[in-house]
Amino acid sequence: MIHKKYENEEHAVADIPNDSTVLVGGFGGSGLPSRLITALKENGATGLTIVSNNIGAVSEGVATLISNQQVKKIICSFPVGPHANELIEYLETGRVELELVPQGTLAERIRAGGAGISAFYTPTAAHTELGEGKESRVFNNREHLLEYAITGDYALIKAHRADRWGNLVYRKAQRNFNPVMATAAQTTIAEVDEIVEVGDMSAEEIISPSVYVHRLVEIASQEERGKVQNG
Amino acid sequence: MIHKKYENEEHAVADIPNDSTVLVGGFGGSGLPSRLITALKENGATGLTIVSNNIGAVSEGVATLISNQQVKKIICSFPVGPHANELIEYLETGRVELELVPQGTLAERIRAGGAGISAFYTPTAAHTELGEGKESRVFNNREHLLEYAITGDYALIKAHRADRWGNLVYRKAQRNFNPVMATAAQTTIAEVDEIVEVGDMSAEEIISPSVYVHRLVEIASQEERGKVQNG
Amino acid sequence: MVRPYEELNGWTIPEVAGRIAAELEEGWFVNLGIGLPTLVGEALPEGKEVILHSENGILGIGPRKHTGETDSDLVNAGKEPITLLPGGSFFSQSESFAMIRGGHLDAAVLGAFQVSMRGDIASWKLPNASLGRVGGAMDLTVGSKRVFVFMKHCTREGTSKIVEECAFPLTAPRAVDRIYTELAVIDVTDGGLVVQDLAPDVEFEEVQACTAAPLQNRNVKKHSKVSEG
Amino acid sequence: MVRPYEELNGWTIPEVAGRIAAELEEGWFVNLGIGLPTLVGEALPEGKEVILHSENGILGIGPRKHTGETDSDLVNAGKEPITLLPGGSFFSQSESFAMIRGGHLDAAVLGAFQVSMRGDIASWKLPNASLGRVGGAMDLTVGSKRVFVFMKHCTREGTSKIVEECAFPLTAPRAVDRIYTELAVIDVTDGGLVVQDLAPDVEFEEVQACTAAPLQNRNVKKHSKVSEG
Repeated sequence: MIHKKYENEEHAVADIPNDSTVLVGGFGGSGLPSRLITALKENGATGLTIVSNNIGAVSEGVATLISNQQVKKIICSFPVGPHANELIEYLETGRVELELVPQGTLAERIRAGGAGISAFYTPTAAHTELGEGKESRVFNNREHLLEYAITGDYALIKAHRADRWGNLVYRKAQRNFNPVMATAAQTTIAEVDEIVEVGDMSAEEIISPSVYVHRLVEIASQEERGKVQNG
Repeated sequence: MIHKKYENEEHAVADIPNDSTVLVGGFGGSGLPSRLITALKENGATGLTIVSNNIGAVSEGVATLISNQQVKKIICSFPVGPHANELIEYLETGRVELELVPQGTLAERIRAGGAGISAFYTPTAAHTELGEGKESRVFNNREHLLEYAITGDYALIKAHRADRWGNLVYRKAQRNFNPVMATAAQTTIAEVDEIVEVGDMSAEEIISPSVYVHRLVEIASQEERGKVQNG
Repeated sequence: MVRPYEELNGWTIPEVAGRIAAELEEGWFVNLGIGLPTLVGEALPEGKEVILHSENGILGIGPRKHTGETDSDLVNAGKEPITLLPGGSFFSQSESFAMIRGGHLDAAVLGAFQVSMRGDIASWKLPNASLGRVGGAMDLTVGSKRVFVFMKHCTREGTSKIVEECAFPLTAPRAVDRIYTELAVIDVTDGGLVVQDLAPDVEFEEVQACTAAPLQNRNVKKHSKVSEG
Repeated sequence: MVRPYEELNGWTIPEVAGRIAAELEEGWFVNLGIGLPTLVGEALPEGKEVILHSENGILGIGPRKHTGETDSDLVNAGKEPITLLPGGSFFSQSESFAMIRGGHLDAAVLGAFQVSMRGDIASWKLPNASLGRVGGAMDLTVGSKRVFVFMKHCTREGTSKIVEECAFPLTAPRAVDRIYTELAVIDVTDGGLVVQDLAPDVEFEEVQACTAAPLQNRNVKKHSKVSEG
């Protein structure tokens, strides 16, 4: 029988080693796998390369890993927010490296990583500072940049509901980077509100098919357990 | 008010001119927009370039346009079936040109066309007859081919249900090439079983967002009308 | 007499937002950038079907929520709580930017630090800043069928944001179609910047005086208190 | 005495299908090609969770439907009516091949015209045919973590389908990991073709005699009526 559920988030991230590349979903606080991030902080792995769109928008986000000096490199589109102060300091002292990528190129590079496309040409960022030094080529009279796939050793994502096989559905705009990151990591770990029986989700409504999801952490059952222990 | 519904399939395809590139959805008979194809046959436009995965699998498919001598070029992955005899004859006499593309590359080229990606590198078909003459490049010690985006002047697709804005949902494996072709044409025309009120579809279950769909033809209402006329 | 920028009373910001909202056409799919452009959504006339797109994977966003319970999974690109209209849909970030880059949006209304006379736009990084925030700006400027900039005509210091050449890092070259400021509506054409409309009580010469690029006065429909009264 | 191909009684085709089904591991995501490989799906033990993928955008296909009402929107890559297991899902063709090419499938079981000693596979076009039918074969051979070929050992004319060099147009070079025929299970290794198992009552020399590429007899667990009885 297929079992992807882990007892808790600490177990689910326990094997993430130093120097891993970790894709972290979410757009601001929406769809942010905050328990998995906290567990990764407790795991303590260092030298991490983090791929995540917003850095610093919320306190429980990737900023916490930067503060904890676990991060070597950030790949993102929007590295500013109330909680990015340390990032700015670390960037200036060279403690953290930043690769700034336009949001659509970031999403597309991750998609390419998941889809077996090694590189692609996009018009975005041509003739800009972010295109400097990149290989370029003209298609349809328009300059394009060659952009390379991004893959992760791990993806930490957030979804609303899962089944035992690992199928996922999301709540509203919680989807954002989560489904695409799910496709692009060796090991995708999803933090979900609840795990339902296989067959309880409609085949038409599944957003991340089971093939992309390797580990599940259920928030509801832990809260349930917490209540029992506290009760 | 947004109105995308056309009275019938003949009106919906009436402006397709000679020498158009037309993307046609479906996988065999599943998700095949057979009424739109019939209407395109009656429209009579010639010199068409047809992009469609299966040619000849079913009688009401693209084969009918070939028989009717409307087709100049076929781009497909699987050009064989009980109804492809004329295609074979026309190919041999040079009346029709065939570009054979691996199915995944075909889907990805169409996706690229819809997504503003002008070209991409894929390992599929490297070192094969279908890769001959194509530009190639090594990524991760593996040869890749440069493949170009495909776009259409029109896409003829089939879906299960639409709303007035053009949002679409599909039935089961009817999806196949339909959602991706919807993204890649100047004008996407969807043949649907029924049109429901805006808001009747869940925002989470919509597969082709309204932005991709320009014209709708409803089968149910025509059958209803047919019944009234016949009754 | 040509008055300096700080003495000019142009349109109010809500008036500009309303003007843009009025010019977005029924059935258009439109992305509104963070900041001033967000106001355009609030200014859309009731019942006008302009479908708003948000980078984080939403089509059909409704008015921002001012009161009541907020939903952290229903926010716009600025992470502000919003509502979803009937007919709205959710999709992933890769689909959202496929939509943008693939040319499916009829217009993007964006803020900017600078716009050049050729339509170059600089909107993601201040010069010498250690960090830029590019977000979706480069994709939107490159992919949208029309790019409208909604910005104040000058900085707080009175420096023109419309320039001959952008001094700030570019978001995209030759991307902007039209500029909306509190003083004027200006089209970027092959022949240069053309003022299409002026705010009431503002003279063309006054707008030119506070604009660091040559303007043309073609097709100006002049408003004045007299003609309006 | 070395008997010719037509006199060899190897496994039956359902036996080979069962063998492959047994070797697919619990939890694997597997694509089954058109033709013989489809039989592997029917041979999966009840309750064993091997999740089957179909190119047209399905995960979790169940047994083919032999009776009752068919649904034209629920067909496999061979356009045969199928069923969907609880937990199954539908997706578009671009997603389906992103899954294949992206290396997410644990195995593909495919038919072939020829397989070479280096694992080259030819399966989409007969030599000098005016039309090939490539379908998803090239993507599957390039993208799947493991490629298993399920084919008859020789053609009807008795010509070996296992060869030193493929004479037919390639589907992909160096793609095949294991070959299942009615006579043997053969691994493609860096050191050449290695027979891992032989059908009962078939000698290694007999298999070699009807195979147009050198085989190695390493790790052969010999079956015979005697040892089985």
